[in-house]
This record gives sequence, C-alpha cells and structure tokens, in this order.
Amino acid sequence: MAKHATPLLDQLQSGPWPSFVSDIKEEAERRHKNEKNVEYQVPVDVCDDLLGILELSYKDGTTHWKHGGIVGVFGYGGGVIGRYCDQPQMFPGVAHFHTVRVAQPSGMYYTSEYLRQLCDLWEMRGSGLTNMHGATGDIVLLGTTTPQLEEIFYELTHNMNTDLGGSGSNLRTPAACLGESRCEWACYDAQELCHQMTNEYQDELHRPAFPYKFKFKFDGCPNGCVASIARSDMSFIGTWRDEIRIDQEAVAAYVGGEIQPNGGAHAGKDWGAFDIEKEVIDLCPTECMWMEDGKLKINDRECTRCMHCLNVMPRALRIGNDRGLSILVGAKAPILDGAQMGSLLVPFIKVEEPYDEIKEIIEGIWEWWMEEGKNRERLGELIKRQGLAKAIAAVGLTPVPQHVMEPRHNPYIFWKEEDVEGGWDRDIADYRKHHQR
Amino acid sequence: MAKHATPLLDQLQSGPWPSFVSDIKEEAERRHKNEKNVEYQVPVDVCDDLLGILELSYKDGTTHWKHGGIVGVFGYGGGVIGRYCDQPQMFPGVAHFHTVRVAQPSGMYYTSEYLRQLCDLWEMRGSGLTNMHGATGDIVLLGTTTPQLEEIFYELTHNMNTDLGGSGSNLRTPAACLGESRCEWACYDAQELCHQMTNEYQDELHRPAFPYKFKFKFDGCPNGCVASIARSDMSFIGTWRDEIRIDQEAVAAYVGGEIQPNGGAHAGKDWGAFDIEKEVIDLCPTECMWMEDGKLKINDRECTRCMHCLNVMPRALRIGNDRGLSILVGAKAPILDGAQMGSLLVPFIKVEEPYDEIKEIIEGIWEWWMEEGKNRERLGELIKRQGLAKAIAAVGLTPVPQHVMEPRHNPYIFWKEEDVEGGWDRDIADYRKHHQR
Amino acid sequence: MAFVSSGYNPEKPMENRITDIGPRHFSDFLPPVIAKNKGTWLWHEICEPGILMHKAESGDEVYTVRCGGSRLMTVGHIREICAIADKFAGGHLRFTTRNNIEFMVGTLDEAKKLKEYLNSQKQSGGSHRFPVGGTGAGITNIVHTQGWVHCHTPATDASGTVKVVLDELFEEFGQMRMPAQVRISMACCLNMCGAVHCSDIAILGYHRKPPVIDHEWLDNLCEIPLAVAACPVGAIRPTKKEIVTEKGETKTVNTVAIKNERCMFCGNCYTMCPSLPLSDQTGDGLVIMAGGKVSNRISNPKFSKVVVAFIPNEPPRWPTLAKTIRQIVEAYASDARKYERVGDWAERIGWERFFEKTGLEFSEHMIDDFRDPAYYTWRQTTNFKF
Amino acid sequence: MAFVSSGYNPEKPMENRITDIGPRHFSDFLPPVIAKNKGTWLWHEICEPGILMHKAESGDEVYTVRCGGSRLMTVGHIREICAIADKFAGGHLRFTTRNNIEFMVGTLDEAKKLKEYLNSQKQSGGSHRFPVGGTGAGITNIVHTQGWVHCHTPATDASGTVKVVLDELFEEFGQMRMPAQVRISMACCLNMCGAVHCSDIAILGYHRKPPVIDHEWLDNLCEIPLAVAACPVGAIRPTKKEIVTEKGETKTVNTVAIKNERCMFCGNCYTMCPSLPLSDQTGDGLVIMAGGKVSNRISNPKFSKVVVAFIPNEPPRWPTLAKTIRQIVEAYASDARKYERVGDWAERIGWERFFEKTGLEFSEHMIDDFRDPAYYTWRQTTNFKF
Ligand code: SRM
Ligand code: SRM
Ligand code: SRM
Ligand code: SRM
Ligand code: SF4
Ligand code: SF4
Ligand code: SF4
Ligand code: SF4
Ligand code: SF4
Ligand code: SF4
Ligand code: SF4
Ligand code: SF4
Repeated sequence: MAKHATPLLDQLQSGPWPSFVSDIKEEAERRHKNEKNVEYQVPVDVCDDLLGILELSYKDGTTHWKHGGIVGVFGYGGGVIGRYCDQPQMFPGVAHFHTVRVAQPSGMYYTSEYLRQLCDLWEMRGSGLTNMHGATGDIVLLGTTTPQLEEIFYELTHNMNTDLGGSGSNLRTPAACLGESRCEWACYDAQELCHQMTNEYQDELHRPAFPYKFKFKFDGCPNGCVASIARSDMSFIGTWRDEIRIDQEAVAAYVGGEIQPNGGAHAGKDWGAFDIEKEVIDLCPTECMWMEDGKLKINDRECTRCMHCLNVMPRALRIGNDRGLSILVGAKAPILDGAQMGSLLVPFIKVEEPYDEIKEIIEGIWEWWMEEGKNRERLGELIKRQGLAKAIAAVGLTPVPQHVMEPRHNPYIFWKEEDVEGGWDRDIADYRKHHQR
Repeated sequence: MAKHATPLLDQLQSGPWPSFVSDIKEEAERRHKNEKNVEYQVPVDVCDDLLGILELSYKDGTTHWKHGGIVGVFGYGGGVIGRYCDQPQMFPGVAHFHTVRVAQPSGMYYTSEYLRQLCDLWEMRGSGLTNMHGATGDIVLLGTTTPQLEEIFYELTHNMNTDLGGSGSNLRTPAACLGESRCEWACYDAQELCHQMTNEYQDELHRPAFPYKFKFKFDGCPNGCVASIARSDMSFIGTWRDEIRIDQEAVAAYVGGEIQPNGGAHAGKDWGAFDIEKEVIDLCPTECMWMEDGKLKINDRECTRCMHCLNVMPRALRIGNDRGLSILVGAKAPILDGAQMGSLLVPFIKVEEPYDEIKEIIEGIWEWWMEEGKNRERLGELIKRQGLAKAIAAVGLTPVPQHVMEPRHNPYIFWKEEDVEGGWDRDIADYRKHHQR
Repeated sequence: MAFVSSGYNPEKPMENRITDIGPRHFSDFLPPVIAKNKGTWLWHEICEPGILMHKAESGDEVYTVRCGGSRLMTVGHIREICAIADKFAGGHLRFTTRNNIEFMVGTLDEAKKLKEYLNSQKQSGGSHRFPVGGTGAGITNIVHTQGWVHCHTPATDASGTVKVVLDELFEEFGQMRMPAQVRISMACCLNMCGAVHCSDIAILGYHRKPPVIDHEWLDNLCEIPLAVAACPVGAIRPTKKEIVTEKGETKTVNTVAIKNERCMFCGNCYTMCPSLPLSDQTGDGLVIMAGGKVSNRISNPKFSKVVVAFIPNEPPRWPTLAKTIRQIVEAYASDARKYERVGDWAERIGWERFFEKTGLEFSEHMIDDFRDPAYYTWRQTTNFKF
Repeated sequence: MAFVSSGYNPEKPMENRITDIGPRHFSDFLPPVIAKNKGTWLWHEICEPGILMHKAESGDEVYTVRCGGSRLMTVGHIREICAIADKFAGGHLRFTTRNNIEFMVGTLDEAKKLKEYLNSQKQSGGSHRFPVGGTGAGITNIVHTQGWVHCHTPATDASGTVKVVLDELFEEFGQMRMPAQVRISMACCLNMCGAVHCSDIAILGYHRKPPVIDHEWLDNLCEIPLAVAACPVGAIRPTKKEIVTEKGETKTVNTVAIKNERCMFCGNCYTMCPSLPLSDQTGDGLVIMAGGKVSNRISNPKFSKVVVAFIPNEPPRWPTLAKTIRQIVEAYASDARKYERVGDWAERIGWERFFEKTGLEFSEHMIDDFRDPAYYTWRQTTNFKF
C-alpha cells in the first residue's frame, strides 16, 4: 500500500508513453523491499514522499518547493542545487531534496558498468531519482540531503573518476553532439573539443568568478544536434570553407531512385519519386546548384553550407576537406530582455591542438565580459547593450559583412572623437564669428 | 555683373542636368531688368543674396540659416516657416526668408493660367524661388518677409481660391498619387479622397491641436507612387478582395512576344524573350499562379495583391472589382526612435461617399493619440510605446493575424487583471497556509 | 539508518581531495566499432523507424536502435537499461541530446530483434517502457525541465504535460510521416531551461498573476535593491509599509511595492526574492509556441512564436493541451511540403493561414508589444491574405 | 519700393477673410482627355524613354511626356513650363511625386515632337532645361530637401549634391537599362524630410560632432527641460556653469552639459534649442544608404541600409559621392536580375556579396548598435558566404 494516495498521478500511469509515475512507484516499492540491503543514507520513503508532494501540486496547481539554500561541496561554488519542500511535516522524506549535477562524458556514451556504479551510489546516498540528462547536459541526480553531498563528491571523484558539473555564476557543463563518433557530417571532433575545453576551464566551472552563468556547446555541423545556437553563450559549430565533395555516381543513384533520399527519413509517407530539381536544387537557399550533362554542379563560393543537399543525399555529397568551426556568441533564454540566438563572432577558425586560437577567443570574450558585464548580465545582454562591434573588438577581429545579416538601417552611427577630423572641442566664440545669434 | 562672386556655385552650371544655379542667376537678372515693372515687395536682389549666402555655405561647409521664429497668418498655426539668415548685414536681401506652404491640388495637375497667377503673386511678394513641390506635397514658396504674409494669404484665398498648407503640430498637407486620373491600377479615387479628407479636416490642418505633426498620404494601389507607407502617419493604400481579372488572349499575346512585358519598362536592355514562367509565375511571392492548358490560372485566395503580375502584364491582368483600401499607421522619419513604415491597421475598407467609415477610423486614431500621446510624440512612437493592439482597440477593430507578419516570439504577455480568473488580489496569509516559508 | 562514510573526512576536507578532474573522457565508453571508425563515417540511413545504420570508410556498419523514455528516471530503470546493453549491445549505450536511449549493434537482424524486445517491455501500469522510434521525419522525445517535481518557480508540471502530449502523439514517435522533423520542447516557466524558444512546438508554463508580497518577511529574506533591479519592466520599487504581523503586532517594515498593471509575470523578482511568489492555481497555465527551429538547414534558425496565449492547467491529463498540439501537428502534416519545418511552412503560407489551418484563435495577446523589436513583427506592407 | 496692398486690412483682419478652403479641386485642372476617361484606364505602355501612353476603355489614348528638372525652380522657369504647356498640351501639365514635369498630348507624334523640343532647351550655363526621361526601369529624378538653401539643420547641401549625382547618372535618366526602377533620394539631415529611409539609394547629410554649447545664451533662447528631453540617448543634462561673458563678466548661468561620447549627432536637441549648433566644416558630410524600397511588389517595403558610413563634404561637386553612387549603380545593373530592386538583389546575393561586388568597404559603423532591434540585424546563423 502506497504511503500517500495519488489518485491524480495514477492517471498518468495509463497511455502508451513511458510513465514516470509508474517508474517512481516501482522504485518506491524496490526501496521498501530493499532486496540488496542497501544502507540508505536518505529516508527510505523518499520516493513515496516525492509522489505525495507532487500529488499535492497536482491538486492545488502550485509547486511545493522552496527557494534553494546555498549548499555545496567544499571549495566549489557550484554543482549542487539546494532544494527544500514547503511541507516538511507532511513529506519528511523530501524535506531536503538537493540536486547534484554530475559531469557527463562528452557525447553521452556509457558502459553499463559505469552506470551501475552511479546507480549504486545514488541508490544509497540519494533518492534513486535522476534525469538522464539535464537540459544543460549534466547527469542530474535529484534529491539528497546536505550531509550526503561531500560523500557523494568523494565517491564520484575517487571511485568513478568523475567530477561535478556547473551551476551558479560559473562556466556551465559544456555539451556536444555525438560528432565524429558516429556522424559523417562532423566538421571537427566536437566531443574532443568539448572535453578539452571542459578540462581546460575547470576552475571557471567550479568557482564562480563570472557576472552570471556561461555556457559552451559544440555542434559538429550546422544541423545543430545539440542546439548550441539556441542555448549557449558560446556556440561552436563545425563548417568548412572549400568544396562539397560530390560522388556523381551516387547522385545518379539518387536520381534513379536506387537510394532513398535523406537516409530514408521520410519513409513513413509516400512523397512520390525523388525529384532532384524539386527536392534539392530548388530548395538550395543560395541557388548555387544545377544539373549539367547529368552531373550535379555546385558553385561552392556561393554555398552557405546550410546542409540541405548533404542531408538529402548523404551518399553523394560530403562536407569539404578544409574544416573548422564558426563561433557564435550570446544565445540565451528570454530572461530579462528576450531570448537570443548566438550571433556570429568568428566566421571560421581551425580546430587544432592545443586549441590556442580558440582559447584566445574564449578568453578575450571572458575578459571583456568580466570587465564590462553587470551582475547577472549574460554575455548576450552585454553584447546587446554595448553592440556587437565591441565583442568583435574584444577578440581582436576586424568587422566583416559576414557579421551581419544586413547593415544597420538607422543612421545613428556613434562616431568616436578620434575618427573625426579636428576633434570635438569647439569654441562657441569661433562659431559665432561666422554665425550670428 | 553679379552682386556676389560665386566661383564655387558657378561650377554647378556645368553638367547636363538642369542647374538650379543657372536658373537662379537667370531669375536674378530678370529681377534686375524688371521688364514688366513689377512693384517688388521684397528686395530686388533677393536672388543675388541667396546665391551669396549659399556660396558662403559652399565655402565654409555650414548653413547660414537660423532657427525660424514664429511667423504666420492670423488665426492659423501653420503654413509658414519662419527663416532668418545669420549674416543679415552681408545678405540683407535674405535677412528674412520665410517659406509659404501652399496647398497643392490633389494629383498636382495644373493649368498654365493658374501657375501664372501664382508666379505673378510670388514674383511681386516673394523671392520668385519655389519648390515644385515640397517633400510633403505642398507648393513651396521660398523666401518672403513677415509683412507680406497676410498679403499673400489674402491673394491666395481671394484670387486663387487656394489655401495654405500645413506645418507645426497640425495635420500636414495630404498628398495622393495621380490615381484614377491616369492609372489603370487605382483601386479607389485617391485624388478625390485626398481632397475630401483635406477639406474635411481644415481645422486640424490650420490650428495646432495635436501632440506633433500628422500626415495623410493616398496611394491608389500597392505600387505606392506617393510612398505613403514610408512617410505618412496614416497611409491609405488601394487594394481589392476579389479576383484579378484575366484576359487570356492578352496573356497569350505576352507569351507570344506580341506585347512588351511591363509596359516596355525594360526596353533599354536586351533581357531576352519574355518567359512567363520565369518572369511572372516564379516571381509571384505566394506561388499562387500557374499555366494550365495554355491559360494563366490564379488562386486568388492566396494572392497578396503585390501587383507584380499586373505590372508585368498590364494588358492581360486587371485589378479586381471589389475594391477599397487598406489603412496603415505610424510611418515616419528616424527622429527619435528610428524610422518606421506604416503598420497595417485596417486590412480593408470600402471607399464610399460620404466616407463615414474612413472618418471614424481617422478620428478614433486621433482621439487616442491626443489622449495618450506625449508632446512631440508621433503616432508611430505612441504605437511603439503602447503596442499595436492599443491602436487596433482605439478604432474598435478586432485583432486578426493580418495585423502581424508573425506572432510575438517572446512570451511576455501583459495579461489584464479582468482576464485572469480570481483577479490579482491575493492574501499572503492564504498563500502561506499552503506554502511555508 | 546509520551514516556510512565514503572515506571523506569532514575534519580534514583537503585530505586526499580530488578536484577539477572534469568528466570521464568519452573514449572510456565508446563501443569498439565506434572507437574504431570515429571520424571516418561515410553515410547513414534509417532502416526503419528507430533503427539507424552508419557506414564507415572501413566498410564497417553500426546499427543503432533508439528508444524513448521519460527523462525523469529511477536507478531501477537505469539498471534495466544496463541489462539490455549487456544482453544486446556489448554493455554500451548512449543517451541522445533529446533524452532518448541508443543501443548500437552489429547487424540489422540484431537491431530488429532488439527493437522487438524493447517494444515488448511494459511498465506496471501498462505503458511502454522502451518504445522504439524518434528518428527521421517524425516526432521524437519532448525535452523538458523540472516542473513541480523539483523546481521552485514552475507554472505547471513538466513531466506530466510531456507524458500526456507524448501519449497523444505516440504513434508519431514510431513512424516518419511528417514533412520534416518536429521538435517539441517543454519548459515550466519563462526561465525556459531548454530550447523552447527555438522549437517547432513549445509548451511553456506561464504565470498570470503578479507576485504576492510577503511584506513581513521580505526585508529579512531578500535584498530589496536586488529585487527592485530584477524587474525588467521597472514595476518594483522599494517602499515602507505599516503591517500587522502574523502575531498581531503593528509595525512598519521595509518592503517593496509592485505596479501590477506593468507586470508581465516573468518571475525574475521571485528568482531573486522568495518573498514574492507568483504561482497560483487559476493564474498559472500554459502558452503554446510554434515555428521555431535550431538547424541552419535551408532557412536560418528561428524563434518560436506564441500561437496559443493561454491554456489552463488541467492536471493530471491536460486534455486541452494535448488536443491543441494534435491540431497543430495534423494541420502541418497535411499541408506542409517535404523538408519544410513548421516555421517554414507558416512563413510560406503566411501566419494568417497558419491560424486558419490549425483552427487556433488569434488574439491581441499574440501581437508583440515587448520593447522596440515588437514593431518589426507587425505588418508593414499591404501584402497579406484575406 | 512702395507697399502694395492685396486688399487685406490689417486693422480688421477678419474683414472679408476667407479661411479653410483647402486646395483647389483638382477637376479644375485636368486635361479634357484625363477628365473624360478618369477611372476607366485600361493599360499603359512606355513608348520610349520619357513617353508613356495610356489607353482608356473609350479607346482614347493619352501620351505623356515626362521631363526632369531641379525642384528648386524660379517663377521664370515655371513661366517657361507654362509656355510649353500652352504650345503643346492645351495649357495643362502636372508635376509628379518625384518632381518631374509631365505634359499630356494626343498622339505619339506630338509626343515625340515635344520630346525633341524639350531636349533641345538649354540653360545659360549649357545644362539641359527639360531633359526627357525618368520612366520605367531607369533612374528618375532624385527627390530632395532644402540643404544650405533654406534650412537651419543641414549637414550638407541638397540641391548641389543632387545636381552632381544626376550629372553623373544623366544618361540613365534618359534610358531604361536597369533591372528595375532605381529610386535615389536625398535628405540633408537625420530629420530625413522624404523617403530616404526607404530608397534604393539614399544620400544623407550627417553631423559627426556633438553640439557646441552657447552657454551664455542658452537659458535665454531655449527651454532647458525641452532640450534635455529632446535627446533620444539621454546625453544632455541641466547644469550650472560659471562663464566669462562676451563682455568679459564672470557669471553663473543655467545651461546644459552634454556627454559627448553618448551623442549620435541626431540634431534633435538643436531642433529644440538654437544654442546647440552641430554643424561643422570637417565634422559634417554624407552617409550613403542602399537597398530600401516602398512598393509592395514581390517583396515587402524595406528600409535602406547604411553602406558608406562617411563621405566628406566636397562642394561644389562632391566627386567622391558621385563616384560612389556610380559604383553601386553599375554593380547593380550588371548583376541583378530583371525586376529585382537593389535591396532584393542585395538580399539574394547576401550583403557580404553586395560589399564585394560594389567594392564598398565594410566597417564597424555599419553594424547596428541602436537599441534592441540592432540584435536582429546581426547574423544568427552559420549561413554566410566566405
Ligand atoms: C535542471 C535544469 C532543468 C532541467 O530539468 O534539465 C535547470 C533548472 C533550473 N534552472 Fe535552468 N536549468 C537547466 C538548464 C537550462 C537551460 C538549457 C541549457 O543549459 O542548455 C537554460 C536555457 C539556456 C540559457 O542558459 O539561457 C536555462 C535557463 C535558465 C534561466 C534563464 C537564464 C537567462 O539568462 O534567461 C534561469 C534563471 C536564472 O538564471 O536565474 C534558470 C534557473 C534555473 C533554476 C536554477 C531555478 C532558479 O530560478 O534558480 C532551476 C533549478 C531547478 C531545480 O530545482 O533543479 N535556468 N536553464 C537544467 C540544468 C540541468 C543540467 O545541468 O544539465
Ligand atoms: C520643406 C520640407 C523639405 C523639402 O525641401 O521639401 C521640410 C523641411 C523641414 N522639415 Fe521636414 N520637411 C518636409 C517634408 C518632410 C517629410 C516628407 C513628407 O512629409 O512626406 C518628412 C518625413 C516624413 C515624416 O514626417 O516623418 C519630414 C520629416 C521631418 C522631421 C522628422 C520628424 C520625425 O518624426 O522623425 C523634422 C524634425 C521635426 O519635426 O522637428 C522635420 C523638420 C523640418 C524643418 C521644419 C526643420 C526643423 O527642424 O524645424 C524643415 C524646414 C526647412 C525649411 O527651412 O524650409 N521634418 N519632413 C518638406 C515640407 C515641404 C512641404 O510641405 O511639402
Ligand atoms: C542523436 C542526435 C545527436 C546526439 O548527439 O544525441 C542526432 C543525430 C542525428 N541527427 Fe540530429 N540528432 C539529434 C538532435 C538534433 C537536434 C537537437 C534537438 O532536436 O534538440 C537538431 C536541431 C533541431 C532543430 O532544428 O530544431 C537536429 C537536427 C538535425 C538535422 C536538421 C533537420 C532539419 O530539417 O532542420 C539533421 C539532418 C536531417 O535530419 O536530414 C539531423 C541529422 C541527424 C543524423 C542523421 C546525423 C547522422 O548522420 O547520424 C542523426 C540521426 C538523425 C535521426 O535521428 O533521424 N539532425 N538533430 C540527436 C537525437 C535526438 C533524438 O533523440 O531525437
Ligand atoms: C507619375 C507617378 C505618380 C504620380 O502621381 O506622380 C508614377 C506613375 C507610374 N508609376 Fe509609379 N509613379 C511615380 C512614383 C512612384 C514611386 C514613388 C517614388 O519613387 O518616390 C514608387 C515607389 C518607389 C519605391 O518602391 O521605392 C513607384 C512605384 C511604382 C511601381 C513599383 C515598381 C517596383 O519595381 O517596385 C510601378 C510598377 C511598375 O513600374 O511596373 C509603378 C508604375 C507606375 C505607372 C506605370 C502606373 C501607370 O500605370 O501609369 C506610372 C508610370 C511609371 C513610369 O514612370 O515608368 N510605380 N512609382 C510617379 C512618377 C515619379 C517620377 O517622376 O519618376
Ligand atoms: S550536429 Fe552535425 S555533426 Fe553533430 S550529430 Fe548533428 S549532424 Fe552530426
Ligand atoms: S549546403 Fe545548402 S547552400 Fe550549399 S549547396 Fe547545399 S543546399 Fe545549397
Ligand atoms: S500608386 Fe498605383 S494607382 Fe497610384 S499611380 Fe501608382 S500604380 Fe497607379
Ligand atoms: S498580385 Fe502578386 S501575389 Fe497576386 S498573383 Fe500577382 S504576383 Fe502573385
Ligand atoms: S523552466 Fe523554470 S520552473 Fe522549469 S526548471 Fe527551469 S527554472 Fe525551474
Ligand atoms: S514578475 Fe517580472 S515583471 Fe512582474 S514584478 Fe516580478 S520581475 Fe517584474
Ligand atoms: S532633411 Fe533636415 S536639413 Fe534637410 S530640410 Fe529636412 S530638416 Fe532641414
Ligand atoms: S545631437 Fe542628438 S544625441 Fe547628440 S546631444 Fe543632441 S539630441 Fe542628444
């Protein structure tokens, strides 16, 4: 018999999609049974109480979690989100219910061995509830008590060779798409760069020194499978600057219907026979493709590497050989001034160990932001406030038309005094000599 | 011998385009000769001094006109721009150099008789210099003295049945394209509506009661030959809501090359044979046209009446029969907050005497603007400040998707208290009953 | 229960301390075929919904089976995943950026067997445990946030709303009949932890009542200047107020005053100050946004637009929400062109047609009025459809 | 010279006063064929540059001959126009919305004769008096403003800059070899009296020095609060200052202080207060904008964009200005597609290519930094051309 009746939540046990309610109920039962005799370090009925408090929210339509206090591990300014419920008497099992953010391996590949270690740890020292993964990319361990934090950290670092992730005004846990590990379009090793930058900047990740949070995300190509352009202060997106490689035989095979377009992604509906004109050439946003003598031609100079043609014909078209990445800056959620996507800062940069050029860009931006940014001002907001040109200057680049979709349409140019012949210091008496009042 | 040496201006007498310098010099000479024995009411050397002061500007790169004082005719708060030069000793002829704005006939057709009357008046009572026409649309008479203002007004009203135009925080002189008088695309009689609205609102035009200037412009169709969408607080643009009328024989004639596309507008270069697919169907922004059995078909429901196909084939395609106009509001130049184009307020309204529905819209907008607008706040700025929805409400319309290019992408919806169940008045004690601190 | 030490010594926190080691290097986890062929993949194809094949230069092939699940998962559930990995996939697996689970196997046959196995697993309540799908031009997992399960600012629940929408769209997860991929995201408040602002369809928790002020405690629990500065619309100012305390005393406190009619319910003040809670049973609910995207394919990334200004919270199954999203999906599926994302479709047909075809109602709330950029979303042309 | 009364009696201003009569009704002025066929026109064609033919339902045809001229014209010039109207066009004429002059005649033959006549008229300095053209896909008259001829705020001259640009482009006025119409506009300060903000090419007078403050007089000539309020960027504040007057006295005055580094030279303060002049020989000059349009044809109306941040004033013939505009026109003429306006062309090829093809230099000054909307002009995509 469940500790709390949850008639509302129970209704979420129906329907085909996996039910988190069923899962938590099963876990609650497992905890009570405790077949492995785990020495639970947090209340055994933590899952029951979680369901109980959630049921209450379902009933009264409001959350029952209070603002988190500041809890964490020694020497780190992040990695744990404190959380307390506002009805501890009713739900003592979740009176403390802190989150631990654990650094995920770049690309989120795991062995069952590693995950089981994590499960053992979390079963004993936490609620047994997780998010795989948090929206930033962390392994999110949901619900533990303050005394357990150092223990968890100790076990993670000592037994699992794994660190905490970020929270607070820190570098947040970076994330990457799977990139070269399993994707033909990766223009650089997104996983590796993500890992390297994470490790390079461990200090920034663990010890708050920034005006606000800061996120890195690494997309191997403009398809954006880790959505970096939408949600990272600094977004690294793979690209190339030479020619798309064309296999004309494969093109012919697509045209001949021997290969399914777009890797078969549209197989669930009959869209008719593949039509290269309609489906590729006409949809190319720059109109830089055409057929000539049965061969596909691309004017690569006009191509913006939007990926469409490669997506449609992965067996015929391949990314170029001169690869690197573009860096965009400032993406963020809407608080305070409205959402931003990343704005192009570095059109192209090579990705070469030891990544010095990339680090220079990162550090140039940070220096500027730490100098100029106000408390709780995201990079994007600083860029909006001071102008993109300032960000470009901060990393020592020259403004190019690539930086904009279009030049300004207002003529409100802020000239600097040093750019104007004769300076700004003028004497009204001189002026009045030629212009009476 | 000219009164002032003008070596710089003289260089503007070369080159093929008509030279205002030559023209003014010729006028200066005519004035001195005074063959008709005109009793000049302003200095005979006004043109010489104008050239003199202009030469000075060409030399020192700055203007020599001072802020205008407030001059005008009795009972009117506009129609005259006061102007004084800042070197009256050197150029006494233009010491006073006020502009008189004269209401132009809608569409700017004239008889030589009328213009000669105007010339006689202005030769005697002014500098003889004009702008045909000012950027707003007025006949602009450039340069007279204060004592002449009432005289000019008297002659205009008594002898020419013509009034002054607008200036100041008034309705400004409305203007129209030539519309039905000579254009096949006029969807309403722009000249007539312009004239009627000008006369209906003479009080608003002559007596400042607005927060700032206010402009009407009337375009007969979306081609926009009077640029109303760019420069009128209220822009009236003709349109229709039924079908484009198609003459299939004429279509065939275009296809067959018998008729030049676009009325021959591109005759100066060989663009090759007319290709209806490339030049019309593929360029239709809504993709709502196609050829079927040699006939041109239009899905009029999807047509946005952009005019392209009609422009290209004026002999084959004609505007629909159910005509009216769209009203857009808020266009203005960049001071203070950046330029605006008109935003759609009324998608469609019929143009029928006595224009009561149109007047209701105008007056609804004015009422709102006069209530809410700050001093020197253009309508467009008020709309930006309070939101387009307020303008829509002010004229009693219901918001429709036509009002926007896209819905808001920020979720910052300003709900009103009355829309929210239970209102906003809440008791913290109640809240704390369910949510401990 | 007895405290069990990990080895950590609270007396000497620095003893043996290991810090700043970051995550494990991913190469510890890659399946052998992935490690071997990394960086040399040639092409891929989707063999059937939920099964991807990648071909390497070496000639190697790897078959990936993808299955969905609720992101909020227990260690018991993870152990089951591990067991499947061990049984079918050499002990390896991965999670996708949209919280799906992927197992990699060597042949199509193995993949099909695994798919069958996964699809056969049910939970105690009868729901699927590991439904296979989420590939290609279909509807994959909904990324989401904490909601009432763990956060202090939500206007709705995350896991619950996602469950009901995915129940509604379940068959789309397992097939690929959409014109293009449809990415649905959920965030339970305006902080928008995720990419809700750039999703084909987004579900967003939204407050509609200004904060209620806990005058008695505010000055103790918050820094007033921070609370004041937090408000993006300047609706908050510091003030003094005479109050009757819970104990019945009359006293004058430092607190804040809020101009309610300026408030846009963003909750940023509450983030800074726990004495300004917003949440309310009738005030809170959902906004639906649509037409956003992240990829650069054909068109540039786009923001999602508000297409439904408010849907009340209807726990536990939010029927209006589920129905409305179905409506959008169906209109899109039947009208959009191949490769056309929701936003591209709306722009091609015009947003006036989007509302017509989806049957959603337009209202003033969808007309942008947030700061200067609002102007650029109004219609500065006569080009519109009746 | 003796004062001649019009009949107005200053003692009794209301005596016989006629007010609020508005303009003459246009029907007083329409040529008979226009009056007769008004509202029943069927189609038109451009017979040759500068000659339009309109066909009415009645079968009537009217031939319009259009000629250019400087908008700043004398009564002597107008009388000549009248003489031509009398001689060729039944005493009727009209002005276009771009300051051209149109005469309407009955046959193509008359029109051609008139064209020939007009093209043969020269001014004393040798310039054309009535060049025929300005139709179709060519370059018509440049609309402009007052400049140094009559206004108190210009940063350049209007009539002069227009004259030199039209000299440079003269042959384009008389032919139709452009991909579409090219509308050039000129405004001598940021007040932009005209549609410079929506023109294919726009010439704009621009100050680059903050106002110089006439402290001694400011409080007498201006209302300080209005001057302060006028500044859109809040660069002006009221202050007191000790000054030495022109007469040598030391005195403390109420005046304003300006944060120069915030100023964007808009001149709005000067509009409100004559004691804050901006104009300066080396500071002032020109900005070139491009890519705007007004018509709704194919694409929506668009704003012009800044493509040259500064060209110095080079009176009397502004050679750099003329050359730069020629550069833009030539790049456009040789690269754009038929029917493609300058802005549509730039958008199709990308602004990065616009700068390449026109040979104009890009600089930080073209990156928008004016308020929130600036963000929307930056590049939020990886879709760009190298
Ligand atoms: C756990 C997580 C949601 C989830 O369920 O996955 C989360 C949870 C919270 N986020 Fe977030 N954010 C999470 C990813 C994001 C993302 C997505 C991302 O990182 O890719 C965003 C959007 C991108 C961005 O950073 O802008 C995001 C934008 C925010 C914001 C708005 C920031 C802004 O500048 O607009 C806040 C508010 C704030 O910082 O005060 C916020 C604040 C919060 C807080 C700390 C609540 C608060 O107001 O202090 C939440 C704690 C919830 C809890 O009790 O656990 N969270 N947050 C995500 C982190 C898990 C992880 O580490 O993997
Ligand atoms: C004469 C004229 C220019 C011309 O050479 O044609 C003109 C001349 C002046 N305009 Fe204008 N404007 C003229 C049409 C315009 C237009 C075009 C239009 O009306 O279609 C505009 C842009 C549309 C608009 O209204 O926004 C225009 C936008 C301005 C502005 C900016 C207003 C704004 O809200 O951004 C100002 C500044 C102001 O109002 O303080 C201004 C101010 C002025 C002043 C009064 C100067 C001032 O700062 O007080 C100029 C007087 C010049 C003089 O000495 O004669 N003028 N002004 C035009 C009126 C002639 C006529 O009546 O036909
Ligand atoms: C596994 C994953 C990356 C990872 O590191 O985990 C992934 C993997 C692939 N993506 Fe992705 N994408 C993944 C998230 C994304 C995201 C991010 C998101 O949705 O949050 C995006 C951006 C979404 C957006 O634009 O809003 C994304 C946009 C694409 C696109 C662009 C599609 C488009 O029409 O715009 C492609 C190209 C295509 O589908 O042809 C693509 C293609 C692919 C390919 C075909 C790449 C390849 O050659 O292997 C992979 C299989 C696609 C499939 O499932 O049909 N992937 N892909 C992610 C799986 C998510 C899931 O479980 O459903
Ligand atoms: C006479 C005039 C109206 C008036 O009341 O005075 C006029 C008359 C005609 N316009 Fe216009 N337009 C006139 C100013 C305009 C303007 C306003 C402006 O330039 O300031 C515009 C908007 C410009 C813009 O978009 O920036 C304008 C945009 C058009 C268009 C749209 C062209 C386009 O490609 O976007 C057409 C259609 C066409 O050309 O096929 C058009 C077409 C026409 C037609 C063919 C209409 C007709 O059937 O008679 C007339 C002859 C065009 C020609 O000259 O080739 N007219 N036309 C104006 C002549 C100005 C001049 O002297 O050069
Ligand atoms: S972003 Fe590009 S490289 Fe990375 S997984 Fe997606 S398609 Fe592959
Ligand atoms: S990547 Fe995009 S822009 Fe480049 S050729 Fe392919 S479809 Fe065209
Ligand atoms: S706006 Fe339309 S109706 Fe008016 S003249 Fe131009 S084309 Fe004709
Ligand atoms: S008017 Fe424009 S939208 Fe309508 S059919 Fe013609 S080209 Fe298409
Ligand atoms: S979206 Fe809001 S409520 Fe949901 S987890 Fe993020 S901060 Fe909390
Ligand atoms: S909810 Fe947002 S808008 Fe409302 S008072 Fe708080 S910070 Fe201001
Ligand atoms: S643009 Fe400026 S300087 Fe030129 S006439 Fe208008 S207000 Fe005067
Ligand atoms: S010129 Fe404009 S920005 Fe500069 S001080 Fe004056 S009003 Fe302010």
